[in-house]
Order: sequence, then structure tokens, then C-alpha cells
Amino acid sequence: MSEWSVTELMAAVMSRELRDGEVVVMGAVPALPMAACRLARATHAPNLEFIVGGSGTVSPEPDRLPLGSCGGDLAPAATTLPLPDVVLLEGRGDAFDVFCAGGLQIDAHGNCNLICVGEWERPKLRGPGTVGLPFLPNTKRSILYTQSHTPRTFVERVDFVSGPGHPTGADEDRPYRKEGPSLVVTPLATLDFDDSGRMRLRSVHPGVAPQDVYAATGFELAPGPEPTTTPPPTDEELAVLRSFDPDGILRR
Amino acid sequence: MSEWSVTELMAAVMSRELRDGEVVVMGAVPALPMAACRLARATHAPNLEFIVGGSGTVSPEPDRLPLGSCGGDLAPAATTLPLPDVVLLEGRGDAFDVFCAGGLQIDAHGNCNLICVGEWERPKLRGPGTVGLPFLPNTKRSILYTQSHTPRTFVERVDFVSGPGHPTGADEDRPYRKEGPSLVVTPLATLDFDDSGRMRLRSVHPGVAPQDVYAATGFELAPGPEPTTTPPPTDEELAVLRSFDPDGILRR
Amino acid sequence: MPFLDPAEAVERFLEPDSGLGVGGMQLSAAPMALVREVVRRRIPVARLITSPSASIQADLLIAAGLVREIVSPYVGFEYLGLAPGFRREVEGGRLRVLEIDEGSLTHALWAGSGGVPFVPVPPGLDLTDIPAVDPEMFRRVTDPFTGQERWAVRSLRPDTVFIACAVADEAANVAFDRFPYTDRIMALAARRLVVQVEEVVPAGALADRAPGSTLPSFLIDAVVVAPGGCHPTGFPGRYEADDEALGSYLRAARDPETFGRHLAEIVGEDAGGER
Amino acid sequence: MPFLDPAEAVERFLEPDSGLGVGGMQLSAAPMALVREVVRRRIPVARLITSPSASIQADLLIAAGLVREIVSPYVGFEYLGLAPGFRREVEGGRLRVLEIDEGSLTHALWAGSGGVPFVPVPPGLDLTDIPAVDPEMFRRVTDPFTGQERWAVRSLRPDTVFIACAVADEAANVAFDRFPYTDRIMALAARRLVVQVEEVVPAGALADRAPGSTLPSFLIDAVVVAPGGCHPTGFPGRYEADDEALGSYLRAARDPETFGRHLAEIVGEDAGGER
Repeated sequence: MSEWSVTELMAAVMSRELRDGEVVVMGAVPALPMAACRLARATHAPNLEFIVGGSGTVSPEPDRLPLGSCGGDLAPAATTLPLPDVVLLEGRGDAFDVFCAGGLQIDAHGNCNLICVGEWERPKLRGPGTVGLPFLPNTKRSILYTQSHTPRTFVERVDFVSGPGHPTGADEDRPYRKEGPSLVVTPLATLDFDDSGRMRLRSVHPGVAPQDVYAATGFELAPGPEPTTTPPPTDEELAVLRSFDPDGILRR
Repeated sequence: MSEWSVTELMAAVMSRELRDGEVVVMGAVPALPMAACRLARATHAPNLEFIVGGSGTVSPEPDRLPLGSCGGDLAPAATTLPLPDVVLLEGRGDAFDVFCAGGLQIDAHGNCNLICVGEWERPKLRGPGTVGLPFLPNTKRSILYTQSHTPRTFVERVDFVSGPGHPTGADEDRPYRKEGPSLVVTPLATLDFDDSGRMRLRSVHPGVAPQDVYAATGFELAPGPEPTTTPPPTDEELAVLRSFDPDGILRR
Repeated sequence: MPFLDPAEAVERFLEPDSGLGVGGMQLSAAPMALVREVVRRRIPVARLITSPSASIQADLLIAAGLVREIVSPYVGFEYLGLAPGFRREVEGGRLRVLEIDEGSLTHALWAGSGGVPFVPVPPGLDLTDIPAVDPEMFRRVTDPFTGQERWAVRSLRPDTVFIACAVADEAANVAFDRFPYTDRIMALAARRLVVQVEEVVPAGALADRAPGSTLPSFLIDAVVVAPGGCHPTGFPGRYEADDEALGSYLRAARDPETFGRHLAEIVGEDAGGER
Repeated sequence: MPFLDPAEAVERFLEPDSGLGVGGMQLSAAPMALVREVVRRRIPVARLITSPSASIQADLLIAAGLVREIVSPYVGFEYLGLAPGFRREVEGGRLRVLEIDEGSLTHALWAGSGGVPFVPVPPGLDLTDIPAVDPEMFRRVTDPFTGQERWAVRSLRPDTVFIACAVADEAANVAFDRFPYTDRIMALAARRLVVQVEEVVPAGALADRAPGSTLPSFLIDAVVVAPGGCHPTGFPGRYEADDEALGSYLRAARDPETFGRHLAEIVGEDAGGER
């Protein structure tokens, strides 16, 4: 089996989570979710479509993965939606299937935070802002991903909910919720959620011990089945990923 | 002086009412207001712009006047607005200066009705519907026109207000109003409004007596200055009008 | 397989007694190949929603007795006159009209496409008699920022929408040519969307089209290839409205008896011509 | 005479202490020739309104101490990191943030362009902490059709808007090339609109552009011809973002002292180059 980077593995994991015919939306810094979508199209989900952030391009397949979500290297695409239409369809709630997102903080119930660490009025760290994360519950489900699996990122409760996760007991009067986050992909592991909506460990990446994950997570993961080892990217998956990543963005 | 049709005269009258730099909107069956706008652009208002109904075309200058407001004969135009944007700008209230409109009924205060004659629940005559007439008060002023100057069209009070005119005493709590209708152009006369917002006779077309207008109007016109005779189209005006009306739509 | 015949598309995506939105403005771009199929199959429409100015695509369904209620700012034939079926059915008290204006309709479709339940309407409508006769579409709302009361329009999401576009590519993405009218926003609000097109172009051929002049295939349930299928209305840039055929319709539709014969001719029109 | 120099356009159409909307998404199409002119003249901005994702066009004004409050769903540098000026001023309690998300911002601009005073927001935002911290932009409204309470967002009409477009024709109509982002709807909501363009084409040259990819001259107060004027952000299809120049900015802006020197270089950038 070939050498692979952990980001390539993350792309393969996210790709396998996507189903044929689904429509995926993603935001800023789209290389990883875009690689996952293109890999899925090239393998098991030829009819999957994806929309790249503010560009509104639908399933663009440029020669190399883009760093940004709004640049000219995302054209041409078979069609492009104006951003205000993407926003409308995110609100409509039945147009998109999967939202790929992340956060400065992700909590035990999959809530995301791109606003601030600390008090909102006078934050210790001001994040960039929430962009489209409030629409997370409007897709059938979401896939969360981050390059930072640390106790500062993975917290019991986010300091500010800017992207809603699963409802907790106290939130049961919340008026609207679909499936919620289904998967969390990090450089160490894949995680999912139990029936109460609390995060648990699903698999550890090759070379990572469950204890490494527990130590890197700032809250107690819910108990679940024995974690497996994440299957690494296959040679076929790697060949596809590298066909559109000549610059090795996923290997940095 | 050349022979002219009464519709050509109406176009000339409407044209003279338009000012340089104004933006004019119009609806269905646009030949007459469009002729007025093009004449104004060719004479005293070179920077006037006009938007043709549902097409959203901005100041199109096709070889011949169109019968319809949404057909391919309105292209090309220097730019075209999507219809939803025209609707937005009509609501914004400061984008357009003049609305050219008419109705099945027009009343003493310039209210228009495109909905029904008789009771709304069971009308004697069902009109087509109001389209954009509720936006009449959102332009600085409006020019009303009709090919039918009869007591059935000109009524004391419309059976259904679908395009607002000047407020009457009873309506003084109405929350919003700009200048309102400034001119009414018919095959017999031009009419305007006194300070109370009631219609009065401004000029009779050549060959028409004031008594003809009074008899054709289903309500008592407000007193005003002695009506003048509408100046007929000049040779220059006729030459311009006919330059884009080879089919003689304005002479039918 | 989103490419379907008109018959298949109508059968699969228009439920009897549901809400139908029809595109096309005035005498242009009416999706007549699909509308005629509805008449052929005599599928009842619980609520017909039109563009800001509909003509024969609405009047034909109404004259055929298939429409229970209509949401429309205008049904007419522009320079050819009033709509005979619409007039007869409304004056006879057999068709419920949900009175609405162009602005409120457009905003209601915008809202429907965005999960927005209602929209406070801009100034102007409040000075008309329209909202008072249509409590189904208009209600009073209190502006939470100013405390002022004003009218709001309810959002619209048609169960099924039919529109006519210029072209589809082989992957079933579609593109408008010159004028999107309100057809594009109606399409975004649709629960099921069937698009009638004039022609098919190779995959990738729409890549240079401007955003906002196309619709991606994932929003579309079926594409029906029907060259000339807007007849007797026109398709801007391709063919003009057929005033003679429209005139025949207007004369025939004045009278239920002559209309019956005319209807048979009309619905036979596509019999061999389209796909 | 709507064609103006950046200096004239900014002087005539941006009032000190007014509301300014700036277009451009992430690291593309920021109207930097105009923004740098604001910095050069040190014109204070009472409220800065951005696209759903702003970068240097917002951060530069903020780092220069010119912005009192900001309405923005995102200020950052995408793959290059966080926004140093924005971070420093917010963390220091010197910049008021009216927290908003992409959807509410887009709808607020849509509403502002249409005389619609507010819009009830679609589902999702109600599950976040955002509306509770921003009573200026969000209030509870009662849906008159269902009786349910929900959040509404107030409409936005920036006093002045700056956007970058691809081309203007000689009659000062402008056109977008690939991506209109939300710049077009922000332009429709503007009270005064200044458009920076890459090039000028002959009158009539935009006639084939799709509706929705252009803006007519009557909506535009001034066109500023500034080839390359989005630098250091890119203009899709013409030039890419200059990551090196952006990196220099990011390093300099971390520290008020180095930033002062950098600022002098930055605002000197257009001195001879444009027009």
C-alpha cells in the first residue's frame, strides 16, 4: 500500500460517508471536502453534486484543488448558482443533503463555534464569524471536520453556538432539527454520535491509540462499540485524489 | 403640418411630460409609453431611461415598436434587469421616477382599477388583474393613459382600487404617498389634478370641445384654468415617432 | 433519467388536486407542451399559481374547468384582449381568485424558495383594496423594529412547477436565453420541477453561461424536450407569438360549445411533433 | 459624468460617519482601489457592512481605526488565517460587532433593495446564540399566518456601496464576469453606488450579457476604472489573489507599529497606476 498523508485519509473517510445522488455544500478553504466529493464521484457516487462556498459553482472539476472558495480557479463548472440562490436553498431545507463544516470549537453534541473563545462581549479570541453555519440543521445531515484535534477545539460546550449540533436535554423545545451531524473527522480519528446526540469514538486512524484521542478531547466521549481502525485510503482512492491534486495540497 | 393620429398626439404629449435623466417604468402593451420615451430621448431628454414591463429591458430601441412587453423583439437592449429585480426596485421607492399606467376604470382622484367592474365577489366584468399597479405611489409620479375616454372608464370612484391615486379626505391617514398621478392622457384631452387631488381638464385635443370631454367623463371634473388646446405633434416629433414605427402601430 | 416525454413527466410529477405553478410571461415562454398534457389527461388543479402575467397557459386550464382556485396578478392576452375562460369562470362564480399583485407574488415565491414563511410587503399595496379581499395570502403583521402594523404576504411553494427554458445540456442542467422573467424564482420555490426546453446541447456547453441564467440538474425532476412547445405563445429569440392561433383560441373560448371543439384541436397539437 | 477617479468618487459619494457596504468575497473582488482611498483620506465609517465573507477590504479599514461598528458574517483571510485588525479591535473592545450570519445578511440586503422593512429568518439561526446578542439586527416577530414566534432580521440599506465589477461600457452600465457573489444584491440596496471596474468596453457591448449579470447605469453614481484595483485580492478570470502581499499585510497588521509603516506603502499603491 502506498504512503498517504493524514489529510488524504480524511478525504477518503469523508468520501466514503457520501452517497450517490446527494448534494453537498461546503464553505471556506474547500480543498478537503471538495477532494472528498470528487473522490466520491469518481468511485461510488457518480451522481453526487457539490457546491463550493461563495463561488456557487456546482461540481467544478479543475485540474488542481483550489486553496480558496471564491477564486477564478473554480471556473468553469457545468453550472454556477449565484450566492443569494445558494442561501435561499439552504433556507428551503430540502435542496441540500450534506453540509461539510468545522469550527474554532466543536462540542460534545456537535455544536460548532466560529465566533469567539471566551465571553462574546470581550472575547479572548475573536473568530472570523459564523458565515453559513446556522444553516447546518437545514441539510439532512452534516459532516464536521477539523485539522485540530485538541482539548481547546473539542470542548464540552462551545462558548458560543454558531452552528447547531444535536439537541441536548435542555434544548428539547428547539423547534427544528433534522438528522444533525453524523460524523466528525479529525487527524486522529473519526467520531459519531449516540442516540442521545453525544459524541463517541468510531475509529482511530492507523498508528493512533484510543487513549491518544481521549487525551486530545476536552470532554468525555460517550461509550460505544469498540473503536475500529480507520481503513486507510486504498491505492485506487489515492490515485484519484492525486489526479486532481498535483500540488499536493492534501499532503502538506 | 403633417397629418397625425390621435395616438401619435398622445405619444407626443406624454413625451413632453418626461424630463431628462428620469427613469420610466411601463407595463403591458407598451407601444404608446415606449414611443413617448423614445421620442423624449431623441428630443429633450437624451438621458432618460425606460424599462419595458416583464422583459426588464432597459431602453431598448428596436427597429419597430413592439406590440407586447415580453417578446424577443425587445432585445437587444444595452442591459436587461431580471423581473424580480424590477419588482424589488419598484418597492425600494427611489429607483424609478415615472410609472406609466392605465386601467379598466380611472376615477376622479386618479385611482386605477384593473380588477373588476361591479362587486369583487361576483363581478359584472372581471379584469385581468392588477399586475404592478400597487407600486404606482412608489415612483415620484405617474402618467395615466387610456384609449377609452368614456363614462364607463372615467368614474367618480373605482369599484376596486388596484392602483392608488391621490388621497382623498377620507384617506388622509394613508401612510405613504409621493406626488401621485400628474397627468392623464386620453384620445380627447389631457387632464391633471388640483391641490385637493381631484382631476380637472388641462387641454383638449385639436377638434375636441370641452363639452365633449365633460360628456365623456362619468364625474364632475374640478374647476381649473381655462383649458387650452393640446399642441399637436410637430413635424420633428412625427418624424421621430415614425422612424421607429414603420408598421404604423400608433396610426391604427 | 430526468429526460421524459410530456406524458410521463406530467403523470409522474403532477398529483391530481395539488398546487401547480406555471411559468411564462404575457405571450412568451408559456410551457404549453406540458399544459396541454394536463388538459389531455384532465388532471384537476387545486391551486394554479402563475407568473405576474399569464395568458393561455392559465386560461386554457381554467376554460377546461380544471382549476379550483388561482393565485395570479394577471390573466389576459395583452394586446389581444381579455382572457375569455378566466372571465367566464370568475364572473360565473366558479373560480376562486386569491387576489395578488406582481410584487407580492414575486416576493412570496422568493420566500418559498428560502424557507421564509412570509414577507412584509413594500409600500403601495396598503393603499389598494387587494389585501382586504385576500386573507388567505395577506395578513397584518407588527414590525418588531418599529412597532408599526403593515401587510405581510404568505410564502408560496407550488407542489409542481412547469417552466419553459431555452436549452438543456445532456446532464439535464438548463439555461434561460434572454428573459428569466419570474420563472427562475418560481423554479427555486418548486417542490417538483419540470422544465420544457427547445433543444439539447452537449454536456459542458452551459459552462460559460452567467450564474442566474441557469438551473442545475439537481433541482430538476424532469426535462421535456419540446421544440416549439410554447406555441401559440412565443419563445424570445426563437419564435414570436402566433397571433392568429391565439385569436382562434380567444374566439372559440368565448362559448363553451365552440370551445369544446377547439380544445380537441389544441390538445392534439403535440401529438406527433414532440419527442 | 459617472466616470470618476477614485479620489473624486470617494469624496463625492462617501459621507464621513455614514454606512458603507463593501463587496468582494473571501480573497476575490474586493474593491481595494476605493477602500485604499478611504484610508488615504481617513474617512470615518459609522457602520461597515460586508459581503458574507470579507477579508482585507474590511480588515484594512478596521486596522486603520476608521470603523465604529461592523455588520459582517465573516472577516478573515480564508486559507491564510484570521484577520489581525478585526481580532485586535474586537478583542480590545474598540469595535462593536453586529453579529449576523450569511443568510440573514443576504436577506437583509434583499429586503433593503425592495422597500421590505424586515424578513423573518429561515430555520437554523433560531438554534444559535447569534440573534440574542444582536438586538439591533434581530427581533422576535409573530407570524400572522401561524401565530408562531420567530426571529426577524432588519433590512439593510447602506448609504454608500463599493463593489468591483469586470467591465463598464461607455454608457456606464457594468457587468459581472463569473461570480456575482452577493455584490449585485448589495448594489441594489445601495443609496449611493460606486463601481470599480477592470476595463471599459464600447457602448452596446454588454447587450448579450444575461439579465442578472449586469447593472444599468441609472443605478450607479460613479464608475471608477482601476485595472488590477482589487489587488492584493484577485479578480476571478483575470488575476488571482497575491498571497505574498496578503502575507505581508497579515504580518504587519499584527502590531500597530509595523502596521503604520505598512499602511503608508499600501495606500501609496494606486498612486500612479490606475486610470
